Order: sequence, then structure tokens, then C-alpha cells
Amino acid sequence: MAIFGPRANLLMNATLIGAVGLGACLLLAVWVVPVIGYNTQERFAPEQPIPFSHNHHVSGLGLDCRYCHTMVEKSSSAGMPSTAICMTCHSQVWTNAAMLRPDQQSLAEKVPLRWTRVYTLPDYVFFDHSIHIAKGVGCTECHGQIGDMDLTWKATTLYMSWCLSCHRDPAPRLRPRDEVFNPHWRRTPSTASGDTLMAQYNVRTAHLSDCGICHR
Amino acid sequence: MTQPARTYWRSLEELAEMPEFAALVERELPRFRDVVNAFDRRRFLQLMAASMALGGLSACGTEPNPRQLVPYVQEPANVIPGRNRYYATATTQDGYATGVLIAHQMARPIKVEGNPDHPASLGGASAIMQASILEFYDPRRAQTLVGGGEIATWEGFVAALHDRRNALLSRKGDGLRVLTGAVTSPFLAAQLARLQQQFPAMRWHQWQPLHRDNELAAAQSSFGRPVGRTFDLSAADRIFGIESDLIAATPGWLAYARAFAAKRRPAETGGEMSRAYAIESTPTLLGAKADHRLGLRPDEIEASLRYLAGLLGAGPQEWAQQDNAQAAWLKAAADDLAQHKGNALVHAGREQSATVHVLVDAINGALGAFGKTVRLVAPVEASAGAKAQSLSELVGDMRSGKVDTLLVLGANPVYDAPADLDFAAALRRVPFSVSLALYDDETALASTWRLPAAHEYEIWSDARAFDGTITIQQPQARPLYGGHSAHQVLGILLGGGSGDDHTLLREYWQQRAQQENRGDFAAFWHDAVRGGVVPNTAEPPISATPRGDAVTGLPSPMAPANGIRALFRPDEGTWDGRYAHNPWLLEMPRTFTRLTWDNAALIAPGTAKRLGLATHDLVEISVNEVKLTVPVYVLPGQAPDCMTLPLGWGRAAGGLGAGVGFDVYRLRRAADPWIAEIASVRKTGEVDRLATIQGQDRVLGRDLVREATLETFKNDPGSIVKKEKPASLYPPFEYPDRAWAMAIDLNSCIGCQACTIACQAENNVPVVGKDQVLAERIMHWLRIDRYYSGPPEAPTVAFEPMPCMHCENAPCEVVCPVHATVHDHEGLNVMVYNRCVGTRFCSNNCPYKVRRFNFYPYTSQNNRPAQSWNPQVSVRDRGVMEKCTYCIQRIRTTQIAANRDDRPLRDGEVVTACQQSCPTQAIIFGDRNDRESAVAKRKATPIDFVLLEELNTRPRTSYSALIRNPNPAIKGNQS
Amino acid sequence: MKELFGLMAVFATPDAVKRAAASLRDSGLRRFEAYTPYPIEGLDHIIHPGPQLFLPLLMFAAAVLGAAWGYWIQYWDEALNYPLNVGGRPYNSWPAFVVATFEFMLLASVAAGFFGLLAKSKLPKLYHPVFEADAFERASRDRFVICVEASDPAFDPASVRSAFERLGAETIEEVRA
Amino acid sequence: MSTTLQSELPAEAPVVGPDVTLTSLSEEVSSRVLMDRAPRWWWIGFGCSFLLFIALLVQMGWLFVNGIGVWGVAIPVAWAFAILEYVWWIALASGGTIVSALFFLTRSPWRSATNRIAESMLLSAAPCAGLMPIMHLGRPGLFYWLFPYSNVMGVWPQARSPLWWDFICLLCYILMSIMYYYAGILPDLATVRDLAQTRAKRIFYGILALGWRGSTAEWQNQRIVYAIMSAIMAPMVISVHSVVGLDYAGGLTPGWHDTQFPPYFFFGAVVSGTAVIMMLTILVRWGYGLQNVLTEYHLNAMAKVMLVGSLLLAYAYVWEAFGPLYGSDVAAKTEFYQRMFGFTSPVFWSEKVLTVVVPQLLWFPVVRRNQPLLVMISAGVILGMWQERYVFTISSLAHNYMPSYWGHFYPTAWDWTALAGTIGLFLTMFFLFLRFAPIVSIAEVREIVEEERAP
Repeated sequence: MAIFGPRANLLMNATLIGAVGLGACLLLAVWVVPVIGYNTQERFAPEQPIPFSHNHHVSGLGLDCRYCHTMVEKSSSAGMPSTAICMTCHSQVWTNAAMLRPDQQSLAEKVPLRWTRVYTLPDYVFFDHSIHIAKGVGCTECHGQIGDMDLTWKATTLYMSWCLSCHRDPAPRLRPRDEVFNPHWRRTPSTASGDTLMAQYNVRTAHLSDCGICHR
Repeated sequence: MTQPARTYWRSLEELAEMPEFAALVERELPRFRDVVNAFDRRRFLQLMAASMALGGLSACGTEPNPRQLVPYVQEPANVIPGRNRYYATATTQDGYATGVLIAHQMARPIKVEGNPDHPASLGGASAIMQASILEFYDPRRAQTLVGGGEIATWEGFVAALHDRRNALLSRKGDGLRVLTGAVTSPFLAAQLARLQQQFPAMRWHQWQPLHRDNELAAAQSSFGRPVGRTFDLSAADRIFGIESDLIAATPGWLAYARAFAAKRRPAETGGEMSRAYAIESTPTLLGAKADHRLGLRPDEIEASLRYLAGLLGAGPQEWAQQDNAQAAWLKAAADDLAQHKGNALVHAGREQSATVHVLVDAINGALGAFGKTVRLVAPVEASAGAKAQSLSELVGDMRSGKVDTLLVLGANPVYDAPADLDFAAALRRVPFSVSLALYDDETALASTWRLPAAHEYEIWSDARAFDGTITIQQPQARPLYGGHSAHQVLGILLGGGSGDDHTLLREYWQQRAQQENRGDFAAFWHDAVRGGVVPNTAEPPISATPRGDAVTGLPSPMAPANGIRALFRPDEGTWDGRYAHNPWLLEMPRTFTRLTWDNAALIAPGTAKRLGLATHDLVEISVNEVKLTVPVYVLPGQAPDCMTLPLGWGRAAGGLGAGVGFDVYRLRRAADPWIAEIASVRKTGEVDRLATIQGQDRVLGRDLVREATLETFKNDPGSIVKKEKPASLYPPFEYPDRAWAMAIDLNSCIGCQACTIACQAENNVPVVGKDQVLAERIMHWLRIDRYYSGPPEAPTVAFEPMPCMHCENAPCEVVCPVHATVHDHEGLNVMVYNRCVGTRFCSNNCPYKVRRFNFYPYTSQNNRPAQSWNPQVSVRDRGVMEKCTYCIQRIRTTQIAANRDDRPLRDGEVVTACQQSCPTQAIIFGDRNDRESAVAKRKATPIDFVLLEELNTRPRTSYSALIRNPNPAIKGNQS
Repeated sequence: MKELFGLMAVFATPDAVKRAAASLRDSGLRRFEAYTPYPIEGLDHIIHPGPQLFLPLLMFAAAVLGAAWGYWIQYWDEALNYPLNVGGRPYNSWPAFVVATFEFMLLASVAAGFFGLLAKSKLPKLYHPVFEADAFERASRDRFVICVEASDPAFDPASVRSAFERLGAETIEEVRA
Repeated sequence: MSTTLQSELPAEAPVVGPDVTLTSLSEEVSSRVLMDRAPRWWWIGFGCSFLLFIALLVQMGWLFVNGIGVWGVAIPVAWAFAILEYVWWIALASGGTIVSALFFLTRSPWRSATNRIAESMLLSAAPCAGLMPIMHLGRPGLFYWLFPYSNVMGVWPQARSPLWWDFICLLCYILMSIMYYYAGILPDLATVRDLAQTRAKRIFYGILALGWRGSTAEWQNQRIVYAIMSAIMAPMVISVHSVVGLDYAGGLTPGWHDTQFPPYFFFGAVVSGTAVIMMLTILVRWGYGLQNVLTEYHLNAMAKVMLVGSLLLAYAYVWEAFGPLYGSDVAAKTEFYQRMFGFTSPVFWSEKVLTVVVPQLLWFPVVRRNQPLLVMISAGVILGMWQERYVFTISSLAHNYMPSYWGHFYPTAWDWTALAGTIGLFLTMFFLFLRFAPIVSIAEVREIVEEERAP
């Protein structure tokens, strides 16, 4: 007249194993969930008012990054091209392309375009483009193969750990100053080694992981 | 002497026995501060920005969406995101200009800084100047134009004024009156002159409550003509102040303070140091810095001055024969002054009687000060007339119906005119009155037309500094709330239509430049506007000496009155009331009382005891048959039997300040604007909690203020501060390449609070409101502790600015469980807001109590227009700790700029906000490891010490001991 | 008819059950177990002779590992992963790391003990043949029960039953499962 | 083992009543768990506690919506009720472990019947303690940043912070206490299972009992592990409270920065812990009519422990005064004067009376046998311990190194709600233990019964 039959043991063990498994999965999730693409939005290209193609303009026409992102060498922000900059060319070419209508409209009505951010940093992070450029960090280090993107998508997680990975060991990601804006640059045997460049730009790694470097 | 020179104490209750003290604490604050307060405060703070949205809208279009990038349609030139651009202009106070540079971020003004090239600033900036940026953005400013009770349009007003004009033209302007404050603007003066031509019968009146009529009257009788006095403190070895605002409020005080402080740093000037004397009824900054100070009743002041004049041969001999309680002190002072003929200087505050000012002129004359320490110049004001008289004439005419058109341009007589004139009543008899005001203030509401005025930073104008130097004021933004300038209003009356002030001003200067043949106008204009100074426009000194008969002709001294005197004094923050709506200034702790959000009747400890009064007690005083209920604050150093009543509070209308504090103007009379008899003082038995941020007034045996006399410094400087390095279990961290550090000179600090506001402006420090100050949650990153020592009735004062010490062995860091506050490689104690979880252990562990916590979402409750925050600094949200960062944003931006073009940082390239604003250069910041840097040099002086050294926190912020230069001949409250 | 699991006898006193256990063991039986309301001194040595070192050693090992992990996680965090200057203290401030190390050590040890206890006693095991016996119910209350399992090679129902009777069992019952 | 105690005990007070048999013991204790309807007093007690618990939830809601500002905390007094009550609760909890673990090691016979009450109390108090530090955070949602877990920020907790030690301690302590409790209660659950009548209860307790059969093998393992666990829990509880003490001693604040804090705190835990167990024992005793299982013997023994505790505390108080007064640190000295004569003085003095003076009554056997008096003294001690924490938490912060920044503290209505609420949470949980788990360790008392039976 026992309460439980032999099956109870089976059931019990099954439940135990299940519980342990579930626990393990949850624990695993702590590591996995943050890095899945859905969270990081890597390789995600949001809808834009104009389907601008870096591939066409940079790789195709060979425009320099600075032609549109005028502030990148002087300012913390790279600067989004003003409607006027677009229009320097597009007042001549593709003047009646439907996809450029928003552009013409903006110029006509003096209402700015509203692009959707691909790279967003929180307000408490103070990133400065100019200093990275000055120290030979190429655009593609963070923006990926931007030169070949038809639609602009996010190439990196922008997680703090990702920032730190470079701030702790910048050498491999540095390049000669004149190659900074080259979207297809590859390190060749002839290029100066990372350490040489570190010395040349006098980059002091120790300081680079100080909190105050990015947080004010 | 390793111990501090004397034991300091901090509040009088502390002196009383403990049980009493406890009892007072019981009474002083209620048992429960429950949630209801939270509601009150929230509503209260929202008053600050009823129409915040509007403020935001008018500047940056539709609400920004963080997910969107909004490029320009067409880039403006020279706007570099993330980098400051500076534009020169000037702020005026009582008409006198101080040059400022306004920092812009992406074309938005965010901060006001002093203009180093301007004689009245020299780079320093007062609290009031810096707070003006908040006034500029204040959404509570007047925004609607009202005519005859109806909302009207500018065009409507123009039309109405045109009709008026035609009517007036026909009778040569009879009945037309213009009322302004003191005017130094040459352009405005010119406009008024032209108006006078067009309307010969028109009259121009001037009124400002904190006028300097007595100085003017004295000048009249001493020199036979109106003159202004400027001072050269760099030449003054002996300074004698009579309730002097020389380094506190008098036009040009920033420059004076700098010169004053420069002569009080023996450690840096090789033992040279000036000596200052002060006699006063209520504490002043000069009095606090003086080596010898006497607290005297108002009537004693004049007597003593006559005595002094007698001693110095500036007056009849018999004056020196009368017996005076302070004879010994005065004799010693007189001898000292006499020994420094030519290098001595006597100055009296604007509140002193004409007699006192005449005596001062005489004494200065006898000391050969004129042409040396005192320079006479032609008045800087366009028309230097007696303001009080001018106003009472106007009121007289208004009463008798002689006035039918009154333009009030930037004055607020309904609020601040002498009560006995009853301006409001007179105004009701004027059929057509126009008020151009920044806020819907008392006068505006009482006028038939009320025009929103454009802020100084929104208009083209010009103004003169204390020494006559002219600055062209250029607008920093389009009028946020559609205001207009006085120039435009007068322009209409002149028949020029409503021309914009830029063209009007430019025309005026074109002519003037020709007359003064300043060469190519375009170039001149560009430089003048850009530099913020019109070259060589300072007034040349006049050589004159006071007439002998001025003194002899003086009225006989007033009989020593018994009974309590009321002293009407300007407020450090709200001034004459015009800044009463500025949250920063309302919450700025006052130098001596440390009061916020209130003014209080200041009385001496002795008097308080006699009347059975204590701080926070409400009393009903009656002056000139007017009754007023005021809270009492017992202030050490206040002279007996007189009660200081700060003006500029209790505004009836306008912005945030409405109903805050009590309105003293109701007691003030045209005849005696500064002193009045108090008929009765009645204790109501009620208590009003005053929000003073002060804990104790005594250093309670701690080595917080090191102090010594000049002798000690010369003979044995090493003895002033004991230096011992406490042992530590751990090896110290090394900072090989750069070590940021700060050195603060207690001798230079005059307690003006400029640094506190500078820090607030630079670092997005929120305002919390009175009840939160009472809850001990004020947010200022930088405070100026004020310690008393000596007897309560004649204490000595020490000011001690308290930023974060950036300890190398920071106790705060060790206890943070999440790495939210740690050190960087240059020795900064960095606070990472976004990592903070808010345990508040760091604050408990900070021996200097410089950490502040966001108990409520203060920043969002402040409801400031988004674009008014400094984008270089994180805006902190609820629940995170914050503190002084040594302005890390400035360090970073400068470093990045330097690294960009691979050059080392120069010393003095990184300047903290407090250091930049400090008028007396008390604060120096830089790289301690660079032996040549200013900060290293100051730290190398023998009197450099750190606070609470025995705790081995190794602070990076250090102080220079307070050196006083007492007169050996005087035994007394000093040394 | 379910097959026989064993023979169960109920005794009234701890001494009785001790005596019974002893004599059963002498009679060469090995697979029998006593079920008592509380641990009876000596009984365990009769039924499970020999030292019981597994659990103590397990808990000790766990303690050592726990301590090691505890210190390592702190050392790695402060000195290797992200060395930050915290109040001028060394990256490896061992005196400060002692506390957490200690706690982790104790936690590991206790956890090991707890789960070791369950594992070694093969718990949870909701069903066991002895539950089938009516007599067993009081073993958790006020009676002392011995059950000899049929799987014991030396098991002979008759002799065991007689032995039980001789030893003064209150009741004797066949356990079938 | 217990002879000394027995010898001077009144004859009519054996460890357990003479009429207690194995049968009656099991049935009496189990029946309290298995009864179909709980007695009225249980429902009343539980109802009131639950209402208080609701108040706690409301308070938390209000707190999390409006921010920590709804409390009276400020600068300089940045820690107040939340932290002092954390210390208070953790002290009560520790008391539970002390009774169950420390006195298990000393083989004190009175521990057998009371340890379950002690442990139930500790498991009810621990969550209250755990809740406080989380509520008091400026950003409570982020408390998990104190866990050492791998994250995308690459930033980990700061292992030098006493707060982190404390967090780890509390975490370990709660987990270990649960396991310790369960290892002890396992056999009793089996008893209840076998006594249960309805199928539902049999299954419920059957699962909880994990199939415990009381075989010698199981007993063997249980005894070994339980003994070692006790040997671990004893130093554990001392460390827990010492670390709480380090939260203060590690702080650079006059009145805190003091090496005596860890033992000082532990003494406090002993006395307040025993006090609360004393009250609960008397409650259970009458409520469940277990007078002959929980006898005067137990109360007597606990009263003595309490007395010893308060003497230890008195010693700590002497040092509390001696340190600053003899020492050269001006700040510490002024701070101590403020404790005695400042705005905390009434609390300061009443605390000393309640925790040290009044308990001296326990020298008299009469008092030790007078249960109403025992309840009152215990209540006084518990209140006194709260006041003690109040004084050194708030007075020290208010009278810090910077005279310019001396402050005050005034609790708000929400501060008091938080206190009342946690008391509610505590009682709610204890009443649940009372209802659903055997409140006396039957297995262990059986041994006592047998011992006493043995001639």
C-alpha cells in the first residue's frame, strides 16, 4: 500500500534531469543571448529615406569618405552629408530619379532629411572620430566593408568589451595615415608593423582603457 | 605652531550647551518629511519651466528622435560638432558692462565666461554673470505682448505708438516721459538725445533701487562736479574699507578683487602683503578678508570716520579730540595709513551716507591717494543724475497728471520704488504707459502696454564698463520668445519705424567712427565686435583734489540713536530683485549665511539674545508704520542693534522667484533709502525653516584651516603646516607621465561663489528646490565652506572651496562594489555614472563629503530646454552618485586636440570651470609632475597643505595656508 | 501474485533490533537493512561495518576547490581581466580577497555535503519495495524494523522467519513487490 | 553532557515531559502539521502579518516608481533605515544559526527541540535582510551587477568592497541555510508522510521526503553530513556577521572605523537572535500546546545564553566608549559625544538599558521561569538592538569628519512602512513554516526521549 508505484522513481529522475538541464540552459543564456545578432543588430540594414549605396559611390565612383563625411577629421562626429552635398552631383546626374525625390524635396523645402541611425552609442559614451582617424584607425575597422555595402548595415556589436578589445591592443588595427580612408586596404608585408605605427603615433595603451577616456 | 591658530566653530547653537542644541534641532525641523513634500517639490520645480516645450521648440525644431540622424540642408560655416565656439559680448548690471565670451555648441549658447581682454572681467566671471545663461533660456520669460488687457501684436503696438507720436509731436512731446535704469549705452543715449530734440518737452527719468546717489552727491561737493572713482589696488598697500563692496559688487569689482588678491599671496610675492582694515555694520567680503575688522553701528561708523579724518588731518583737529570707544584701534590704523601715504586707499560702500563719502574723499586726499590708488574719471553713465530725485520728480508729475505717455524701459518701479512714493497709484493715472520687461513683472502688469523684452544676448547694443570701455553687444541667438529691444521702441518713437537694432546700431557707430576717425569702418566694426572691446574708449583720468570746504561744510554728526536700525542691503544673488527668477542664484548659498531660497533678517548674536530670538524665528518688525514678518538669522559679526534686510526678494510677479522670501522695498523710503529706524520687533512665536546648507561653524579641533601671521611666515614658514607622510600597508601607485592636481589659495578666496555657479553651469548640475535643500540633498559639486573663529560678536572668517580632492588613496573607490568610481592613469578619481548602482557607500566613505546623489530625477524635473545643457557632460539620472571630475570633459577635449596634431599639452591649456571663473585666481589646476607648471610651483610653497592628512588619503587638491597681516599696534580680535 | 522482495520484522526496542541485526549478520546474511525512527548507536556498524570516509572527503575536496575558484575569480577579475587602480590598492589585494574566498569555500563544501548525502543514500527514491509492507509505516515513528532481502544468496524464508521469532519480533511480514 | 544544567534545574523541569513517548511525540508534532483546519490564532496571526506584507509591496512599488528620495536618506546620512534594518535582520537570522549549529556542536540537549524553530526563523528573516540592501539601491534594477558573471561590458564586480563581500556572504548564507535546514528536516518529513491520512498530503509530503526510509545507511550519511555542516555553519555565521561589521569598520567614518566591529556585531547577533527564538518558542509552545516537548528547561537555557550575550555586548559597549575617549582621533571623540548628547542621545541611552541593563534580571531563576517577563525582556532586547544600529549608523554619518557637512536624519512615513513591511514578511513566512513543516525536530527529540527513558 505504498503511495508511489515504481513509475514514480522514473518520473522523479526525469523531472530532476529536466530541471538541471533547464538550469544549465538559463545559465548558458546569460552568455549567449547578448551576443546573438538579434540583440547586436549586426548585419542589419534599417530602412532609409533614400536607399543610399556606399558600394556604388565608394567602390564604384571612388568617392573619398571625407567628401560626404566632412567633419570626420576635425570633430567627434563624422558628420552626415547635408542635402546640399548630395545635390552638388545630383543636381546634374540622376536629376529625375524617383529614389532621389526626398533629396530634392529637402532642398526645395529646406527640411532636413531624416536618416535612421545604423550605429548608435548611448549618451554617456563620448566617442571621437577625429582622434581615431588621426591615430590611423581605418574606417573599416569599425564600419566593416562599408565600401562594398549596397545598403549600410551594422558591422560590429559596439559593445564595451568590443571597444576595449581594441583599446587594449590597438597595434593590429592601425594603418599608415594615408590608408585610413581606403575601404579595401589590406596589410601587406611592406606595411609598417603595428608596433612601429604605435610608436609613430605615440599611442599609450595603458591609458586607453581608463574609464575617463570614453565616459565623462 | 602645528595646531590651527584658533578653534573654529560653525553655528552659534554649537556654542550653546548640548541640550539646548538638541532642543533647537527638535524645533528646527519637523519629525516627518513625508511624501507630500515630494509632490510639492515636483510642482515647485516645474514652475521653472511651465512651457519648457516651447523653449525647446523655438530652438531646435520638432522633438529630436534618438534613432534618427538629421543632417543640415546646408552646413553653416565654422560649426564643428563637439567643439566650443566663443562669441564676445557683454552683460550689464545697473548699466555697467562686463565683457563675456559665450560658449556655443553647434550654434547654441551653453555657457557664459569672462572675457580676458575686457578690463572689468580679465577672464573672471561673477556668479550673476554666469547665471545669466539660465535667464536667457528661462521659459518663464514674458512671451506675449499685451495692450489694454488684450493680447496684441507687435504691429498693433507700433501702430498705437505711431498715433501717440503724432499727438505728442503736436505738443512738442509735452507729457512724454521715458523711465530707464542707469544708462551707459552710448547708442541708447544718442537715441534719447535725438528724442529730446524731437520732443523738447519730453523728459527722461532714471531709476534703479541700488543707486549710488550718495557717492555722486559727495563727488559734487568734494570736486564740484560729478565724477566717477576707479581704483588701482595693485598700488594699494593699505586698504581701509567702510562697509565696502569694493571686491563684492561695485562696478569693476572683478578686476579690483584680482588686484586685491594679487597683493595677498606672500608665498608667491616673496613675503609682500597688503593690509586691510574694515569697519562695517554688516559683514562684507572685504571685511572677511580684512586683517582688522570692527563691527560698528551705523551712527558709530560716521563718528569713527570723523575721528579718523581728524587724526589724518583730513578734517578739523577737534574731531580727533572727541572720545571714541575705538580710539586705540583707529589711532593705530591712522598711523599705519599715514605711513603709507600714496599707497593707501579708503573706500566706502554705496549704502554709506553722502557725509561718509565726503569724508572718504577728504581722507583719500590727505593720504595722497588721488592719481595713485584712486583715479577720478568723467562719469561713465550717460546722464549721472540722482536717481531717487529723478524718480520722485516723475512720480510727482504723474500724480499731478502732467504725464500722459510713459515708457518704462528695463525698470521695475512698481516693485522697487520707495514705498512712500506709491508708484503704482501714480501709474494708474497715466493713460498710456508702456513697459518693456524681460518678465511679466509688477510694472509690466500695471502698465497699459506690456512688451516682452529681448534678452541682452538676443540684441545688438553697446554698453560701457566701470572705466568707460565700450563693448558692442552682439546677439547670441534670435529672440527665443520674440522679445524686442529698447532701441527698437525708441526707434519707433523717433519715427524710424521698427528698424532692427543691428542697422540702427551700425549706423550710429559708422558716424561715430568717422568723427573719431577710426579708419576703415568694416575692419573696425569686425574687430570691435569680435574682440568684445572697442579699443581706447576708457575714460582718461581727471586730476582733481577734494575741496577743503567740503568737509567743513558737512552737517553736524547725527546723534547716536538708540533702538534697532534696519539696514537695506542688496542680495548677493537676486541683487535688486531682477535676478529673483534665476534658479541657480536662488539656490546659491549666500557667503556668510549659507542660506538658499530665502532672505532673512540678519542680527547680531548679542542682540538676538537680548530679544530672545534664534535663527528660524519669525518676527514682526514695523518700520515707518509698515509691518513686515520676517525670519531671523543670527549672524556673527553683525553689529549690535542693527538688522540687515536683504532687498530683492518677495517678488509679487514674474517667474520662479514670485513669493519667495520677503519684500523689503515695502519698508524703504525715498528720504532714507539705506537706513531706517525699527519701531518695534515682535516675536511671533512661529518658526520658518530657513534652508541653510551649514552644518557646524567650528572646525571642532580638526586641522581644516591652517593659519598664521605674516611674521610667522617670514620667520619660520616651515612651522605653519606640519608635513608627515602616514605609513601605508600597500606600496603607492606611480603616476609617471602626468598627474592632474589642483591648488587652492585660501588667501585669495573671497567667498564670492562664482566657482560654485561656474561648476553648476559647466557640469549640468541640477537645482533641487528649497525642500530638498532642507532635506540635505543640495547638488553643488563645489561648495565654499565658511568657518568662524574667535568671539561670536567679532569673529574672523575663513573661506574654503571644497571640490573633490581626487585622493590617490581614494576611500570612495575601495568601497564601490561595481567599479563605478576608480582611478585613471593620470590620477583622476573618475566617476562612471552609467555604472553606478547607487549604494551611496562612496559618499559615506568620503571624509570631505564632496559626493552628491540624485535622490530624485532632479535633472528632468528641472525641465530646462534640452539645448541648454552642456553636451560635453553626461546628464545624470535618478539614483546615481556624482561629484567634481576636475572638468574631465575639458581635459579630454584638450588632450584629443593636442594628440590629434601630436603635440604635448601646454601648462594652463586645460582650465577647470571654477579656475576660469575665479576673479582672484585662487584656484590653479594643472600637471603636478611638470615642475614648471603653475600648480607645481604653488604646491612647492612651504604653506601648502592637504585636508585631513592623517587619514592618508593623499589628496590631489591642496590648499595654501591662510596668512594674515595684523597691525602689531592693535591688540584685539585679530591673532 | 507479486514476487517476494524480502521478509520484514518489527521490533519494539532499539536493543532488540540491535540484537537481531547482530545475529542475522552472524547467520551469514548480508543483504538486510534496518529502518529506525532515529539513528541507533552501534546499529550502523553492525549492518554497514567499516569506516565511512566518502562524504567527509568529498566535502573537504569541495572546500578546497571552492576556495581555489573563489580566489581565482577575484584575482582574474581584478588583476587579469580589467586591472583598474582602485583607491591606490594593488591589483591583487589579497587581504581583501580573503573574505569571498572563505565564503565560496564553505558554500562549495556544504553544497557537496548536501548533494553527496542524497546521492550516497540514492535519494530521491520515492518508491522502494519496503513501502509496500504495512509494518514499515511505523518505522518512521516508534518501531524498529528489519528487512532481509530475498536477493541475498543466504536467504531462506523459513530460517529467517524462525530467527525473527526467536529474536522477539512483534510482527513478521513478507514484503512483495 | 547536560548534567551541569540538570543539577541546578528545578526537578519538575526535565528536557522533555515525562509522559512523552516516541508514539505521542511523533503524533503530537505531526498532527500540528496535518490538522485540516489551522487554529484561529494562526489565522489571525497570519492575516495581520500578511496585511503588513502587502504594505511592504506597496512601499516597494512607491519606492521604485519615485526613487530613493521618498525615504529620509540624504547627504551626509546616506545610509539609514534600510541598512540598519539589514543589519538588524541579519543579526536575528544569525541568531538562528548560532542556536542550531553552535549548540549542535556542543551537544546541548535543549537545542534538539528548538533548532527547527531557530532555523525556520532564520529562513524567514534572511529574505527580509536580503531585501533591504536591494531596496536601498539608487538603481535597484541593476543589483545583479554584483554577481560575478561574464558580461558584454567586460566589467566585473569590485572584490575589495565590503559591500561585495557582504553580498557574497548573504548569498552563500541563505543557500547554505536552506540546505542545512533540509538535511535536518528530511526524516521528520518522512514521519509526517507516514502519518498523513489524505492521499493529497501523503503525496505532498511523500515528494518532500524524497523517499526517506530511515535505513541505517541513510542515518549514517545524514549524521556525518549534518555534523560537518554544523561545524561549517558555525564559523559561517560568525563570518557573515563579521563581514556585516566590516561594512562599517571598512568605512572611513568616525565611529565606524573600528576594529571591534566584527565581534561587536556577533555579540549583538547572539543576544538578539536568542531573544527572538525565545519569543517564538513561547508562542509555539502555547499556540501548539507543546509544553511537554518545549519545556521550561529550554526557556531556561536560552535565557542563560541571552544573559551571556548581553554581558558580551556590555563588554563591547565599554570598548565603544573607551576607543574614542582614550584615542587621539578628534573626530571620533566628537562623534561619540554626539551619540551620547546629540540628537541621537535618547535612542542611545534607551538602547543601552534595553540590551544590557534589563537582561541582567536573567540572573534570577525566578525571572528565567516567568514567561511573560521573558517575552518582555526579549522584546526589549530586540528593540534595543534596532536602536543600537540606529545610533551608530546615523550618528556616525551625521557627525562626520567635515563639520561643515554635519547633518541630521528624519525618517519618512515610507521608512517606517518598510520596517513594518519586512516584519510582516518575516511573520508571514514563519507562520507558513509553522503550518506546513514540523516545528520541532522529531528525530532528534526521539533520542532525548530515549536517553531520559534509559535508566
